[in-house]
Parts: sequence; C-alpha cells; structure tokens
Amino acid sequence: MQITHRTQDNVDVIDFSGRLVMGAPVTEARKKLLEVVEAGQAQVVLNLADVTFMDSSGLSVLVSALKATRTKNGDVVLLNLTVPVHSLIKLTRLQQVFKIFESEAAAIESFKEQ
Amino acid sequence: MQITHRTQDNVDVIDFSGRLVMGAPVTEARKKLLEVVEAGQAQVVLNLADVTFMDSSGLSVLVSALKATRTKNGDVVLLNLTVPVHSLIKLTRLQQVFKIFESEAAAIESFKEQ
Amino acid sequence: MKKLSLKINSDTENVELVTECVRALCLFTSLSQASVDGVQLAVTEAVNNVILHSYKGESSHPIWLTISLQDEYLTMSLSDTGVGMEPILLQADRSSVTEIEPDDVMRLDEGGRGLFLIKATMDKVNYHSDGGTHTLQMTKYFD
Amino acid sequence: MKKLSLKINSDTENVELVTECVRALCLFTSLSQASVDGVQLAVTEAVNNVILHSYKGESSHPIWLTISLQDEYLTMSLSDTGVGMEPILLQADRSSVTEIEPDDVMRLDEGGRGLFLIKATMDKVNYHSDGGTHTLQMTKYFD
Ligand SMILES: Nc1ncnc2c1ncn2[C@@H]1O[C@H](COP(=O)(O)OP(=O)(O)O)[C@@H](O)[C@H]1O
Ligand SMILES: Nc1ncnc2c1ncn2[C@@H]1O[C@H](COP(=O)(O)OP(=O)(O)O)[C@@H](O)[C@H]1O
Repeated sequence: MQITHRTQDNVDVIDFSGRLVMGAPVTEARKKLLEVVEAGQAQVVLNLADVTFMDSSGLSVLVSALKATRTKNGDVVLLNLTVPVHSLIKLTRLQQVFKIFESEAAAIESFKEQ
Repeated sequence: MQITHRTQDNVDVIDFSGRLVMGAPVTEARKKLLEVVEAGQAQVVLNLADVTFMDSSGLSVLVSALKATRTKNGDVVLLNLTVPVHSLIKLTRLQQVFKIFESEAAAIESFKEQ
Repeated sequence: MKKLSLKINSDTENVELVTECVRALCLFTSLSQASVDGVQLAVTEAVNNVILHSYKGESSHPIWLTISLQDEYLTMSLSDTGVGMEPILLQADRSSVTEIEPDDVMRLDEGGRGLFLIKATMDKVNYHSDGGTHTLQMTKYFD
Repeated sequence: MKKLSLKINSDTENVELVTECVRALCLFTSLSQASVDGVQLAVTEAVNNVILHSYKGESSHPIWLTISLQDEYLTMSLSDTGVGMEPILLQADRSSVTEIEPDDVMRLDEGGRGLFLIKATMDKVNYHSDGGTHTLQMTKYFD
C-alpha cells in the first residue's frame, strides 16, 4: 500500500496504490485519510487507479472518510476505479453515496459547483 | 497439451501447445512423435511456439525423438522456443544437438540442404 | 478432479498469499475474469473473518483452505479451530447492508459486508462445525 | 516473514497446481522473470521426482511444500513419506549430463537432468530424512 497526497484548489487529492485490504494497508489508509480530512477543507478526491484489489475493510475506510468529510460539510469522491474495485462498489451499492469520476480535473471541479 | 501435425515437402511439422510436462502431456507427445517418425521421412520440425513450460521429462521426449529420426538418417529441429523452454535447452546444453529456428520456412528448408 | 490444500497462520499479511494462489488456480478453469475477481473477493472476506472473528485477531492459529477443481465447478473449504459462528448468521438474508439511504450517510454501516459479499459472489455457501473445527464451504460454477 | 504450506496427493495432474501457486507467490518477491521461471522449473522437477521415485509412481500419497518469503530470499521445503533417496545423489556433481558429444547422439541420456536442473536454478539445495519423512529444502536469493 502506497499513499501520496497533494493539494490543488483547496481539494486534497490522495492516491492509493496496491491492495487496500485488512491489516496494515487499511490501518494506514484510514489514518492518512482522517488526518487529511482533519487538517484540510474536507474536500477529498481519492484516486484509486492503482488499487488492484480491495476488500470490505477497504470499503469501511471509504465510508468512515465519507462520514468524516460530511461532518465538515465536505465530501469524498472517487477517481479512476479499476474493474475489481468498481465491481465491489456496485455489488454493495455504494455508488449511491460516492460520486465516481474518470478525470481528475472533473473530480476537482466537482467541489467548485457546490 | 494440444498437438497438431501437417506435412510439407516431405517434412513433418508438429505443433505442440500447452505444458510439456510429466504425465499425460509427455506420454501423448512421445507417442505422437514416434508415430510420425515411424510413418514418415523422419524429417521433423517441432514447433514449440505455444509451449509455455517444459520440464526434464519434456526434454526426454525431444531426445528420444531425435534418436528415432537419426536411426532413419533424419533429424528433429526445433522452431520458435519460448523464453522458459529456450532457457531449459541452454541450461542442459542441448542446443549442441538440436538446431533451433525462428522461421518455419527456414526450418523446413534446412532439410533440403542435407 | 484436481485438488490442493493450503495452510497459513492467522496473520493478516498471509491472506494475500492465499488469495493469489486461488487466483492462479482459477487459470485452470473456464471462469471469466469477473468471476475470478469474485472468487478472490469471497476467499479474502472469508479468511479475514476467520482471523478477525473466529480467532479474535490473534495470529499463529492455523487456517486451511482446500480447493477442488471439478469439471463444472470449483469448491473451496475454509477451516479453522477458533470460536466459530452460529450458522444462522450466514443463512440470514444479509442484503440489508445494501439498502442505502443516500441522504443519511451518517447512518451508513462501516462494516457488515463480508458475508453478504461471499454470498453474492459464490453460487453455494454453507457452514458447519464439527468437533471444534469450523468449515465454510463455497462453490462456484463455471460460466 | 510470510509463509504458506501446500499439500497435494502424488498425482501428476496436481503438479501444475503447485507450480502455478509458486509462480503466483513469486510475484511478492523481487525475483526477475527468468529467476521465477527457474524456481518454477526446480519445484516441478522436485515434485516429479517425489512422485516418480519416492512414491514409485503411486498416486494418493501426500506431498507437502512450504514456501517462506523472507526479505532477501525464499525457501521451499518439499516433504514426502515415500522411500526417499540417498543424499549423496544430490550432493554429487550432476553436471556430467551436460557433457554432450554432438556427434554421438545415440549415447545421449534421455533422463537424469532433474537434480542437475534443481541445483542449477536454485542457490542452495539440501536433503534430509527424519523418521520416514524426507525433505528437500531449496533456497533462492532475490536478484
Ligand atoms: N468465520 C467467522 N467466525 C466467527 N464469526 C464470524 C465469521 N464470519 C462472520 N462472523 C460473524 O458474522 C458477522 C458478520 O460478518 P461480516 O458480514 O463479514 O461483517 P464484518 O466482518 O464486517 O462484521 C461478524 O461481525 C461476526 O460476528
Ligand atoms: N525425491 C526423490 N526420491 C527418491 N529418489 C530420487 C528423488 N529425486 C531423485 N531421486 C533419484 O535420483 C535419480 C536422479 O534424479 P534426476 O536427476 O531427477 O533424474 P531422473 O528423474 O530423470 O532419473 C533418480 O533416478 C532417482 O533414483
């Protein structure tokens, strides 16, 4: 699990790469996401382009980050889902609460419209 | 293990595909090769382009076919080795007894020169 | 029928070893890529549950997975010797976790999707305990 | 250290299940493709030898392979309960099989390349028997 973080137009873009699964990867990812939400504007783009596999503990990280941003009137949106990650989101119907983008510019732009 | 056989200019071209390993694949391959050598001119091009993996029992099939052709003044030449098969041939130094080709035309042609 | 058994200790860092072996074995079947992803997800969730719930997060306990490749389906039997669970937890309809109220994100469950996902991706799932050994059996028919 | 054990019965059709799992586990290492091919060849030869020689070609006997992934190397321990072999067979220089006389093809050995290939592709190989269980241990350092 590798995590990078950059900020653009007050939006935090976080790139995860590797397997977002139970154990060290999920612990790390949760910590990083909550730190970023805490410190910033709670406007988060989560780039999952290089996440090859995710399990339900990965989903719980996404959901807890979503809740954390919403308490600050922000949001988490998802960018570039791989096929297995997209299937997981659809199976659990979480596309109802996460906006999903295929372009980073559009994902960042989405926060301006609000 | 799939095997196909065609004849061109009195040369038998045999295509193996799959894993040439101990058990049913090697038994089948040995049987087919010896049949072809028996029935034909003992001029055999063995196309290994689709052999993804071979073990030492696969090599023993090649060696026994080579011996069978030589008793009829023929030869077995190898065509299109995949990386792992080529490594295996080189490790065991069998390139000293098998001619190796990368073009089917050249492999077939090699029998005319004799 | 081809059959292989795997064993790991109940450490989260070993889970991916099992799931990658399962993925590799699926190459011997006619399963589509999407189905293989599903099988890999199911086995991940199932092994995670054993570590987290049956062994309460303790490492060094044994977990066995036996994979059989039949002509028309594969089965995976996952066994452990932890506390196990009531089979009713699996038999119950677990789809309520997908009934989401988009306007009330704060009430969204963070967990509770594992058994649902196992049932959603596999064709048959059952669970039984016998003399302290608990076994989750999962079957997937080829496409 | 990540560790996983595999078990199959001594049937030739199960060998590829083991070797594909080994290949999949090598993805967690920094081994080059050529080294992975070598590891896969070594484990194939070793399992074939157990089936053919230690179990005399009989199926239904157990074969265990334990794979440990360390930081700088992997080890594979292959165990069986067949007749085993004299360790000297492995310790002996096996490279004579590569001394080929191209003009005398009829004297070429058809077999006898398995142990040579295991030693050629792995960095350390040793064999011991203990209470009827025979173990071939193979180590490969990462490139
Ligand atoms: N293998 C298992 N052993 C013991 N309990 C289990 C097992 N699998 C599931 N459970 C129980 O079933 C519940 C639901 O599991 P699951 O749907 O995977 O969600 P989660 O693991 O996120 O709680 C768990 O909280 C646990 O109480
Ligand atoms: N695991 C084993 N158990 C018993 N005997 C073995 C084992 N491995 C090798 N041998 C013995 O060592 C000999 C050489 O083995 P090998 O180099 O693999 O060539 P081959 O299997 O073609 O004979 C075998 O013929 C057999 O007698």
